[in-house]
Amino acid sequence: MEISKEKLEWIYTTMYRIRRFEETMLEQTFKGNSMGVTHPSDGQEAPPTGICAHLTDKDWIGSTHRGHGHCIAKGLDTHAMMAEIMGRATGQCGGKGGSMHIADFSKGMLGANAIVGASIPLAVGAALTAKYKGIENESVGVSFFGDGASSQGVLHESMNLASIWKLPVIFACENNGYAEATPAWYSVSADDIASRADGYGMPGVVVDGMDVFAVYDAAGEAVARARAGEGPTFLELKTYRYHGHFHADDPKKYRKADEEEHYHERDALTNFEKRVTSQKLLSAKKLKSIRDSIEQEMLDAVEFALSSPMPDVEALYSDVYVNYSNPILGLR
Amino acid sequence: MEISKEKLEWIYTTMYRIRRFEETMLEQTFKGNSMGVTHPSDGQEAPPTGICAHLTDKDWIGSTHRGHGHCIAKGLDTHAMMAEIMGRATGQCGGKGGSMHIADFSKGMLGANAIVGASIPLAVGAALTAKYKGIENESVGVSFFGDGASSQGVLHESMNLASIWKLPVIFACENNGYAEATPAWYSVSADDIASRADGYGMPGVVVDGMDVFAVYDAAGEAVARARAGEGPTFLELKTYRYHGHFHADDPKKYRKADEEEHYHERDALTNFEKRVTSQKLLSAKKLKSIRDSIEQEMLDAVEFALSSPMPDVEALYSDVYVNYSNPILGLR
Amino acid sequence: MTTHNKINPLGPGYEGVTGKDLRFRDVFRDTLRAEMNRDQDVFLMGEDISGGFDRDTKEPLDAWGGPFAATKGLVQEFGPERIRDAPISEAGFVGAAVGAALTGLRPVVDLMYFDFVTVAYDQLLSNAAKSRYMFGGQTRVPMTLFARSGAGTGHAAQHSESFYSMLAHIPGLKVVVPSDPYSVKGLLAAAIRDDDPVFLVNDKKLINLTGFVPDEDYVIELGKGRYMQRGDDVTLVGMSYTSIVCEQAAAQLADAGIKADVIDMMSLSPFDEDILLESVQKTNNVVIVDEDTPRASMASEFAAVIADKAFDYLDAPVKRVTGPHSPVPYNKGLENAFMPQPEDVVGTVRNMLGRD
Amino acid sequence: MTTHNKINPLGPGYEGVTGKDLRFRDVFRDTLRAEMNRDQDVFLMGEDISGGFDRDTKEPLDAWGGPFAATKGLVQEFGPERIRDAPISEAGFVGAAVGAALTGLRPVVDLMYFDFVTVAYDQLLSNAAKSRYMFGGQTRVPMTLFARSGAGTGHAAQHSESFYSMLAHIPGLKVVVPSDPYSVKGLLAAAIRDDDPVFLVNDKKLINLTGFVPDEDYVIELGKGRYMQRGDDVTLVGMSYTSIVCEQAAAQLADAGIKADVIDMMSLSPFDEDILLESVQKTNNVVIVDEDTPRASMASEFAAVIADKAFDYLDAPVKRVTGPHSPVPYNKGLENAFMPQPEDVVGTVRNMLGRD
Ligand SMILES: Cc1ncc(C[n+]2csc(CCOP(=O)(O)OP(=O)(O)O)c2C)c(N)n1
Ligand SMILES: Cc1ncc(C[n+]2csc(CCOP(=O)(O)OP(=O)(O)O)c2C)c(N)n1
Ligand SMILES: [Mg+2]
Ligand SMILES: [Mg+2]
Repeated sequence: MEISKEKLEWIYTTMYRIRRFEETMLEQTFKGNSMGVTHPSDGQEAPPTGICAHLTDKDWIGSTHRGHGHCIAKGLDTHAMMAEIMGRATGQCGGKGGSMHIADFSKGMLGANAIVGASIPLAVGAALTAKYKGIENESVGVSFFGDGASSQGVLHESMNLASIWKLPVIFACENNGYAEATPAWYSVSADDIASRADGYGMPGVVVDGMDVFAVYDAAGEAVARARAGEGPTFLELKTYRYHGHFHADDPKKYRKADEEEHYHERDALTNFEKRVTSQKLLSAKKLKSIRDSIEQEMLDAVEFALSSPMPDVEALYSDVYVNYSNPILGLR
Repeated sequence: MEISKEKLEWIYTTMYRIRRFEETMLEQTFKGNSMGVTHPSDGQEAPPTGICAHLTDKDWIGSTHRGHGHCIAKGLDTHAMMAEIMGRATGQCGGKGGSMHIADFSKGMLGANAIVGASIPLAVGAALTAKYKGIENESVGVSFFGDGASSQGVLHESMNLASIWKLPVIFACENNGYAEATPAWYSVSADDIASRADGYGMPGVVVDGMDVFAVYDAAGEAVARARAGEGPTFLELKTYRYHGHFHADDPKKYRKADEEEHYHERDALTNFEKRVTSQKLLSAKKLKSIRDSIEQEMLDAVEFALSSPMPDVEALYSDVYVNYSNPILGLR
Repeated sequence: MTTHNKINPLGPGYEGVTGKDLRFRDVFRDTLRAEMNRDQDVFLMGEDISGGFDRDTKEPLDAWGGPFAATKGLVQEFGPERIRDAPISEAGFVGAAVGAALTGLRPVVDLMYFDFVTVAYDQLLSNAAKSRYMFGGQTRVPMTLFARSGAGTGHAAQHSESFYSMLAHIPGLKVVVPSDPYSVKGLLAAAIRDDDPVFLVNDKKLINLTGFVPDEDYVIELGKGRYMQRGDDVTLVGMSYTSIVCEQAAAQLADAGIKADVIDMMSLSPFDEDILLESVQKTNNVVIVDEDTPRASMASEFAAVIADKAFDYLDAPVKRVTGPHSPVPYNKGLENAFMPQPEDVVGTVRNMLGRD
Repeated sequence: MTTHNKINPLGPGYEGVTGKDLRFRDVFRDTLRAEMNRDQDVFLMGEDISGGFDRDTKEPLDAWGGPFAATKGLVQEFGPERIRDAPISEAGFVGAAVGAALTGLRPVVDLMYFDFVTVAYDQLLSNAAKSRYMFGGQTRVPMTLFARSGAGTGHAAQHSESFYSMLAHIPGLKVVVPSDPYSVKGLLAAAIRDDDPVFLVNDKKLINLTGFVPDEDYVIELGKGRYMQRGDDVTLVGMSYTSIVCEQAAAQLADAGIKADVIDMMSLSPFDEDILLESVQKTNNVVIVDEDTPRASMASEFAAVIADKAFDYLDAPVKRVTGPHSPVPYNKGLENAFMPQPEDVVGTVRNMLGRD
């Protein structure tokens, strides 16, 4: 698929932003500035980037506990994200959601979700809205989930629903080989998870999830299908998380060094850089200027978050309902 | 597959017993002698019969709201079944379960289950017990469920578990074309539900569920695989229910006459009779004597049930737990 | 057309309104129709609600009119996009409804039997109820779910539940329990128009009952109870079908000269604390009647609120009359014994007032 | 080795027993090990409980020691058949556990975070809890489930629930809530040996606490509470982590000259009515403390039982101190405000006794 220069710049900016956001966020977590558990997605930059490259704010994505990359690719503000992780009033959810619940409905981001598999039908619902309103051509639903989540029944229900109703959905399975410490070869009864798509009457495509160009191409077809009213597609993106399952997890306990090396050699950013510079699509200077601006953005984001106020205690009692006639306060 | 004469007699006895039990039970329901809703399975005699022909009391089956046929094929006593449907103390569950909850643990029957799909993992659990105890060769689990149930996520979870753990399970999907009034072509996103087995690393076989010989052969292979420790098999048995979804449902409202005729022409009993008499495997006289004895059995079962006492009101409070230190009685 | 002259059951403002005696099931369906006409974003989803499809034309057949005929005729009127028939995938389609609600529609989900909510429990609790809060108030989940609860029809353990207390426990979810044709019209309309997720629990025993329904369009404010009748001696608190049980008990008590306030809670979350306290402050005696099993139930909740906030007015222990701590049995005799009967309520009141 | 000399928290019979101060998490694991050694039919199932597998040898790695290190070392001892690692399919493997329990094994399921029980809710409620009853007593379901509940660790709305009241509501299921190393040993052993399905809810805030544990093998009878300390002025009722909150409150109250009975319920279904009534009959004042959200909660249940059966002994309204009717927020300050604090209990007691 042809990619414009602007798009290439956007792709690099987005992947680099994800990479550096995760590294920065981890640093902050280790400094004790995050208020809870964080699940870094560095290494997995290509899938959200290559897919969201085809989306606008009117398209919707559902996400997971490992959701920062999806948020960034969907255009969320890293300042508000960092502030959310630090539990600040200026955070994306006012400090009430945290790392596992970042959402921005104005950007078509239905929220990170900490129940594995639970966000999958939400994207189907968003696609249902699009079909209902006759705007499939401008609003598709993308559900991001992992290899581990593929064992949840709700995925299969969602695939069946999307297929019989011909909804504009992309099932984007980021297979990073592990669910916590459990390898996919243990928990998944198929060589390729994408092979299950067949039984649900939709195309299933195995994609090199370390190569953003491959992801871009496969997603482009899937999104085009969806926009054309041809129904759902299943993409399995073979990828790898560079860090542990969560900030304090040491993946060396359950992954081998040669495997880690194998994926690092195929690093999505490095290989993108090589390709665009060797093919003279973007200059090394341009890439550097993108990196520089992101470095500054990260410094600013941390600064913004750290200097932001904590929410007032009253926030505890708001937003449970739009309106409710009983007090929400606990019995004290 | 070779079938012994005794087995042929058993098959005919079983299929005829199912047929006549359902017809008798419906009659009694219309007379007001059943205490609740009943879901007849006549027309679908071949699947339970052809499968259970390979099983013993040490094998386990899970069943559904349409469970009478499974019960009978697994050797349950029709007197106790009829008494259960009439809510009597002598019923299989003492009158507390009714048509949708007939069980007999001494016969390897894990119970009919009225939550669609919910009994599927129970059969997986029974197979887990067999594997745990190293008795797969004599104890397999069979899960019966319908085309409608195939849309429940728990089926897919169960298939995945059975496959990765290589459990001795047979997934027996009785596709009778409808879930209530909803046709399978509307709700199932695959031409053959069995095609989904592929994605779970197990054989998926489409079987003519009106032909007990075809079922017998396919089930024989599946059971042999399970007993040999080779793991699960998925059987899709294309069949048809002659009556409505439940006793008071008129299927003519949503099924066409030509379709009903098509299946009646392929009636499992009539064709069995033709085949065994023309091939001189069983005599017409033998078949008649089987039918006669079943007719008598049905008269006796109704008589037994109708003359059985109702449970004492104390039964309301027993069997909630094996032991419990608070009163079960309501607050009155 | 009749004119309603009992004041209380319809609440203030309904003196002398015109209306008709209608069946609960018809009112339910007519209200769905009215709300779908009112708002193009309202659509219905559930199993068998378009009742099969013609094999050749693919047209919906409406063979059953949906579970309990709740949607009879609607698919012809609104088409299969707005009366969306779903496979047996409760978690999947409740989740899809949440997604649709988050993106601009107002889904109404028919879950058929109340018992099936357990299959979709996570989508309801973790997504529908929490999205607004955990995302810091940036979104809303305007969806309605309904399903049929209750024993009494021989459906046994897995089709007879009344565990609405578990739903009322969930922060972020609202729960309403109509008890007659009047209340189902007002509560269903209010639920569909509400911007929060609302679960309407509908006892099967109500479906064929007839009652007075005003002609006009109206909603019943979520969280409000009502008096079914007034009396000074004891407060009987009912919800869903037990409001009728309370009325029957009150009639029997009246014969013995005992006058009861009968309260129909109508909403369980939010619920009407004021009406409970007002009545108990007057009668000084209260019996709460609930078909749900007793432990950590709404009966417990109302008892706890009264024991806290009306403590000084109580002349006698707060009593609950509930189903036993057991599943629902099949046999009719046992099933009748499972459900709170008017006689149980009468016995409890007589004991309480020392009038044996 | 130390000798325990506080009488009450261990209950009668534990005066002067020998034991050690141990961490909750270690006691938990040691009890699992002991029960697996005791009975070959006991096995464990859950996500990540064998902690990954070597790519080449396929041997379990025990990288994490299971969620919260509850099973650390067990897979080496018992092998992957008895420490069975499960995919993320809670409904599937809870259902499989029910099937295994129905056919002769005694499964123990680690559900990791308590919140995930909603995904398996139907298997728990419709199968595990109902099988014995609906099949007329012909079978039993000897299974145990456990999971970590509670706020306080920054896990936010979907990993911090304490809704054990919903489980206690379910007839056929038993629910226990240990509050220290002593009680988790006795309750976990009792749960695994019990012939009914038992859910053990384990507040995360307990996991790293240390406390006295007798050396000997013992079980705590399901349905029994205990006094953590005695006092005549007020009864504080705790469960799970709030038993510790009650003890802390009691210490503050003691400074003000107010003496509290502190009850740790330990079991929620069945539960110890006698201990509640005995204490309230003596103190005439009661505050129930619960981190679960308030509506139709166990706090409501205990209040209702007391308002019914100890009504004549009460000097003041029955008070509950609970979490708000809201999901759990992420921000630490908000999260702390969500959880009942000793100060909240102290304030309530002071108000109640008119000692501001
Ligand atoms: C229903 C549910 N079960 C278990 C968990 C605990 N958990 C959180 S992440 C995770 C692994 C998810 O693996 P995968 O889907 O592959 O995503 P990845 O972490 O690799 O991105 C598990 C088991 C959960 N959050 N929700
Ligand atoms: C979880 C759940 N959803 C819905 C129902 C209502 N219901 C009972 S039977 C049935 C249709 C089942 O269809 P299928 O699995 O094909 O079995 P069949 O009735 O054809 O034997 C439905 C929807 C139910 N009992 N449980
Ligand atoms: Mg993964
Ligand atoms: Mg069917």
